[in-house]
Amino acid sequence: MSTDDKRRLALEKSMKEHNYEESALLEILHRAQEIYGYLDKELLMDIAQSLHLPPSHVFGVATFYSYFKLKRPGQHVITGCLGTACYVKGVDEIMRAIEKEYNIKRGESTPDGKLSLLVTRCIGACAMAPAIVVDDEMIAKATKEVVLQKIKEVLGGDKPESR
Amino acid sequence: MGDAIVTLKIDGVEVHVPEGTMILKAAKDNGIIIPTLCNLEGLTPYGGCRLCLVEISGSPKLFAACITPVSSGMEVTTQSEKLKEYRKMAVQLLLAEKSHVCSVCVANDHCELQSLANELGVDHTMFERNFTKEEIDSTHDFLVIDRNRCILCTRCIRVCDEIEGVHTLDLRMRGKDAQIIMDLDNKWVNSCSCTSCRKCAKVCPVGAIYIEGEPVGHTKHKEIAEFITERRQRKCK
Amino acid sequence: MEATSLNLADIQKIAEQEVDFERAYKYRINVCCSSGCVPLGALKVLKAFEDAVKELGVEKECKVARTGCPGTCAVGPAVMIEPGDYLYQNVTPEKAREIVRDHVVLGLPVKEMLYKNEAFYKKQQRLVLRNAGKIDPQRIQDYIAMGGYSAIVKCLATMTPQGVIYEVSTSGLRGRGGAGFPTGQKWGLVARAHSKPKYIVANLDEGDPGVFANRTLAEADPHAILEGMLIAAYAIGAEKGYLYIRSEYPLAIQTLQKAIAQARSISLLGDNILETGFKFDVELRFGAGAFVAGEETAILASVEGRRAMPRPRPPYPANSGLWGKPTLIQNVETLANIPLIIQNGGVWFSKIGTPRCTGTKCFSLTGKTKNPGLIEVPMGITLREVVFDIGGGVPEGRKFKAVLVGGPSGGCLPDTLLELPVDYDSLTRVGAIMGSGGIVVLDDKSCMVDTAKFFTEFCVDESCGRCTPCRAGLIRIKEIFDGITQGDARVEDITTLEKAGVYIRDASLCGLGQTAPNPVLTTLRYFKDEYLEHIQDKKCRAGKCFKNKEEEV
Amino acid sequence: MQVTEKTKVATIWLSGCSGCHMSFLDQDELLLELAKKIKVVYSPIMDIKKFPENVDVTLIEGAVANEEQLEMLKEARAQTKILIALGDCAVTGNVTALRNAWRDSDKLALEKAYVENTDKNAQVPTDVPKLLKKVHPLHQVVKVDYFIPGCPPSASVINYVLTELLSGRTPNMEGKSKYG
Repeated sequence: MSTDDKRRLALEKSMKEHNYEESALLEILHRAQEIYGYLDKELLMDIAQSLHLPPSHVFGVATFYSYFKLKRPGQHVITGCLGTACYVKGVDEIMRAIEKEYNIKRGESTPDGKLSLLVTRCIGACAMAPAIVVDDEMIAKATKEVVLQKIKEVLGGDKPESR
Repeated sequence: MGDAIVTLKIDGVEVHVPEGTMILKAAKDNGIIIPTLCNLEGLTPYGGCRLCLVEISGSPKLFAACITPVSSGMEVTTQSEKLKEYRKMAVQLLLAEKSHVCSVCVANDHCELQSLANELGVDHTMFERNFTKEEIDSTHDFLVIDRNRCILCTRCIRVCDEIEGVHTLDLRMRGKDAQIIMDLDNKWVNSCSCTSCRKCAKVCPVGAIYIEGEPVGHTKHKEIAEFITERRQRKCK
Repeated sequence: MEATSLNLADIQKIAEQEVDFERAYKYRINVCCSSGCVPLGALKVLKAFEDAVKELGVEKECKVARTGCPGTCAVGPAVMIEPGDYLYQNVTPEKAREIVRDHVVLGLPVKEMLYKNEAFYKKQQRLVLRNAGKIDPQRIQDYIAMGGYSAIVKCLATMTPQGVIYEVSTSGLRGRGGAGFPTGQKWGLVARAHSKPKYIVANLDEGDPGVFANRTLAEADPHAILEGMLIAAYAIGAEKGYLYIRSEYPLAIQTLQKAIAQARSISLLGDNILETGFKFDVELRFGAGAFVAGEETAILASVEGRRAMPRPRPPYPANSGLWGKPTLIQNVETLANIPLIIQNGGVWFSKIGTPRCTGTKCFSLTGKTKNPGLIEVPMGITLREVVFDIGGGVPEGRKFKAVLVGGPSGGCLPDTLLELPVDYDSLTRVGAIMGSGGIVVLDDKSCMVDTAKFFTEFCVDESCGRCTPCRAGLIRIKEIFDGITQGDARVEDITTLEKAGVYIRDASLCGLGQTAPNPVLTTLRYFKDEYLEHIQDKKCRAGKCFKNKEEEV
Repeated sequence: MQVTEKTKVATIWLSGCSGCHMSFLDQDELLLELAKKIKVVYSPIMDIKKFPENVDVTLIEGAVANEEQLEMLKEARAQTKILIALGDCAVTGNVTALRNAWRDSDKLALEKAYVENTDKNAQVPTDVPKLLKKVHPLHQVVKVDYFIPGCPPSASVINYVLTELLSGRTPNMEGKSKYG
C-alpha cells in the first residue's frame, strides 16, 4: 500500500469513528492535518464529500481557525510567541532580527521551503518569556543571539534562499 | 411562535404583536422604520451590521432590533441622539472599510449603504478611507462579485443556503480578512454547486454581487422580501 | 487500573488504601512536570531523582512523583519535598543526587537551593489549586486519596439535584470565565429548561495571551475538573459533556485524556456511575486557535464543528445551546471549585473572599515581575498585594508603571489604583475586567501607547468579522495607533480613538468586541499625557516608538 | 457685516474633474440670487494668480494628490474663515484616491500614465509637481468646516449649503449627503 493510501485510510478511520457527523469537522480537520501536515484543497474537498458538507462551509471553517494550515510548512519552522508576556519582554525585536537575517516575513516561508517563520498568540510559557520555538524545541528567555545561533544549527550548513 | 399577543411601547406608541416577534418587525408593522443593512425579511436574522440598535428602558445596553424579541411591557426607543450617532458611526466604518467609490459603482443610486449615508447625513468619515484591491471575479457567465464593495452582511450566503439550498457561498478567514467565497474559494466559473439562480445578486444591498449587463436597479426592482417569502411558500408546498 | 465497576463505598476504600500506601513512605519528592518546567529540563530532573533514590537505596521510604505545577514558574524546574513542603528551585539533574542525599538520607534540607520567597505563598489561598504540585495528575488514586470524588459520592448518596444547586447558589460562586455570572443561578436555569437532552460544555479554551491558569489546572489536577462536571451534570440532568480545550496545550490534553480513561475504567464516567444509575460521559473537543471561541455562543458553534462566530442572545444557551438543547457552559476553574463547595458547604465558601465576590481567583502573574507564575488569591485582595507582595515588585531596579488586568481586553491601571480590591465589580468600575485572569506588570520601560496598540492588534486578529464595530472599527483604531507610534498623527486623533472606542464597546455583538477597546480607553484615561507626548513632541519616554518607520514602508 | 459688503467667496480646483464646478454653475438662475450676496474673489474660472487674503468662504473641489495642491490647500485654509469640501474627491478621495491601494502609487501612477499607456515619447515628465505618496481627502490635511458630498453634488445642495451659511445657519445634511 502506498503512503497516500495509508494516510487516506487513517483519515477514513477517524471519520468513521465520528460517524461522519458534521459536528466532528474540527476533530477531523485536526486529524487530517496531523496525517498530512497541512490541508490542501483536494483534501478539504474529500472531507466535505465524506461528511456531506458544502465545500464552502469546510473551507470557511478551515480558514477561520488559525491553527489549520492550508500551505505546506517549511522544513524548519520557527514560531515566535506573541503573547503578552513575551511581547512585554521584547520578543518583537528577536522576530525582527530573524526577519532581517533571512529576509522573510512573519507567516511566510522562504521560496525554497526550507524555513517558515510563524507567530502564535501565547504558548503559555509566560514565566519564561520571551519564548521562541525552533522545530518543536522551546527556547526560554530567548535572546537574539541565542535564537539566531539555534536557527543556524538546525539549518545545518545550507542557507535558505532569500526572496 | 405562540398565538399570545404581547403589548409593548415603541417610541411611546403602544403596539400589539404576536409573542416571539422581533422588535424590528414589530416596529415596521406599526409604521416605525428602523434602519438596517444585514437584515432581510425571510432570512435568518444576523445581527451583524448594528444599524438597528435600539434602547430598551431599564437597560444601559443597546439591542439590535432584528434579533431581539419583544416582551410584554417593554419600552423601546428607536430614535435618540446617541442612536443616531452610533448609526452614523456604523455607516462611516463601512464606508471607510473598502473602496466605496459610488460614482463608478454599478449600484449607484440603488445602494442601501449609499442611501443610508444620505438619510443619516454622513457627509464625511472621521476615519481614513481604505482603498482595497480585493479580487473581482467575473468568470461566471453573468454573475460578478466585486469584493471591494462587500460589506459582509452575508445576505448572499444566507439566501444561497436557506432559500436556494445549495450553500455555494460562505466566508473565508475571519475579522478584517473575511471574504465571500464560492465552494473551496474557487473561481465562480468552476463552482460545482452554484445553480446560477441570481438570488445572491438580488439580495446584495450594495454593488458587490451583480448581474453583468443588467442595470442593478432592474435586478433589484422586485420587492426582495416578497420574492423570498414567495419562494419560501413554494418550497413548503 | 483493573477494577471496572465500583460503588459509592468503594471510593472511600480506595482513599483509605491509598493513604495507607502513602504512609509507608517517609518522604515524597514531587517533581513539577508541567508545561512550564518541562522545557527547562524537568523530565531529566525526574529521571535523576528516580535514579538517585535507587542508587542511594531509599526507594522504600521515598517516593518520587511526577506532579503538576506548584506555581513558581520563574524558578523551574521546581521540586517539592514532603513533608514540610520544602520547595527547591532551579533543580538540575546534577543537583538531584545532592538533594536526595542531604534531604532524604541525612534529613538535612539543602538550604541554598530552597525557594526563599515566603510572601509568594503567604498571601495566597489555594483552593482550586489545592492539589497542584502535590499529586500525580496521571494517577486517579492520588486524587481520591486527597478526598477527590467524595463530593460526587456525597451528591449521589445524600443530595437531590435541587439540593446541589441550592448549595452552589449559597456559595455565591460566580463564573470564572470572565463575566462573573452567578453559577447557581445558571445551573437553575438549565435545570428548569424543559427540553432534553441537556449538555455541559467545559471551557478550557484559554485564548488570552499571557494566561495559563486553566492549562496549569488541567495539567496538575484534571480530576477536579471532571468531578466538577459530574456534579454539574447531576444537578442539571445532563448526560453528555464536552470539554473544549486549546489544541496548543498538548500536555494538558494528554493528561485529560488519561484522566477520562481512568475515570471511565472505575465507572466514574459512563452509563451506570458507581452503580447508581446516573449516566454521564465526557468527550474532549479541540480548539484551533481562535480567541473568540472562548465566548459562550462561539464555543457552541465550535463544538458543533462550525466557524466560531458568536450568535445573538436570546435564545440563551441555558434554553437553546448545543444543537438547540439546554446547555450549561462553564469555565473549568469554576468547575474545579464545585467539589469543595459540596464537601464543605456553600456557607463555608461564601465566607471566603468578599460578600459579593466569594471564593478565590487564579491569576497568571507575568511581565515585569520578580516572581512570575500562577497564583490563587482570595477575591478582594488589593492589586498592591498581588504586584508587590506576591509578585515581589518590579525587577532590575526599574519603576512600576502600570498593571494590566484581564488579558488583551483588560485595562491598564496606574499606580494610583494599586489599592483597588481585585473583584469583578471593582475592576469593571475602573475600566478593566477580570477576564480569564491575566495580570501583566509593566515597568517604566514599557510604553503605554505601544501596549494599547499591541492589544488592539491582538483583537483585530481575533475578531470574527460578524459585526461592524469590531471588524471595521478595531482596524481603524489600530491604524491610528500606527500613526501615533510613527510620528504621523494629529491631536484630533485622540478624540477619534475615544469616540470609536466607546462605540465599539457599546455596539458590538459579543464580549470580545465589547471589551476590546478597554486597553485603549483605560490608557487614554490614565496615561493621556503619553499620547500627547507622542503626537506633539514625537517623543516616546520608554524609547519604544518611532523606530521602525523606514523598515515598514 | 455691512449690507453693502458682500461675502467673499473663493473656489479651488484640486485633483478632480471640474464636475463640481460645473454643478456650482448649474445653480442657474439661483446664481443671480447668490450674486447679490457674494463676491467671487478667486476661482479657476477667473484670472487671478494669488489666493487673496481674508476670504469668507472657500469651496474646494478635488482631492490632494501632489505637493503643489498641498501648499495651495494650506494657503487657502490660512486665509479662509469657512472652508468647504465640495464633492466626493474632496470629501473621500474618490476616484483619484483609488491609487492608494497600491504601494508606491506615486511612482506607479506616473509610469502607467506616461510610459505604459503611451505610444510616443514614453517618459515620466520631470516638470510636474511631485505626487504625494497617497491621495488625501481635504479633512485629513486641514480642518474642514463643512462637507458637501456627491459626484458631483447636486446644484440644489450646493445652493442650500451656501444659502444656509449666508443666513448664519448651520446646514443640516440629513438627506443631502448622497455620495456618487
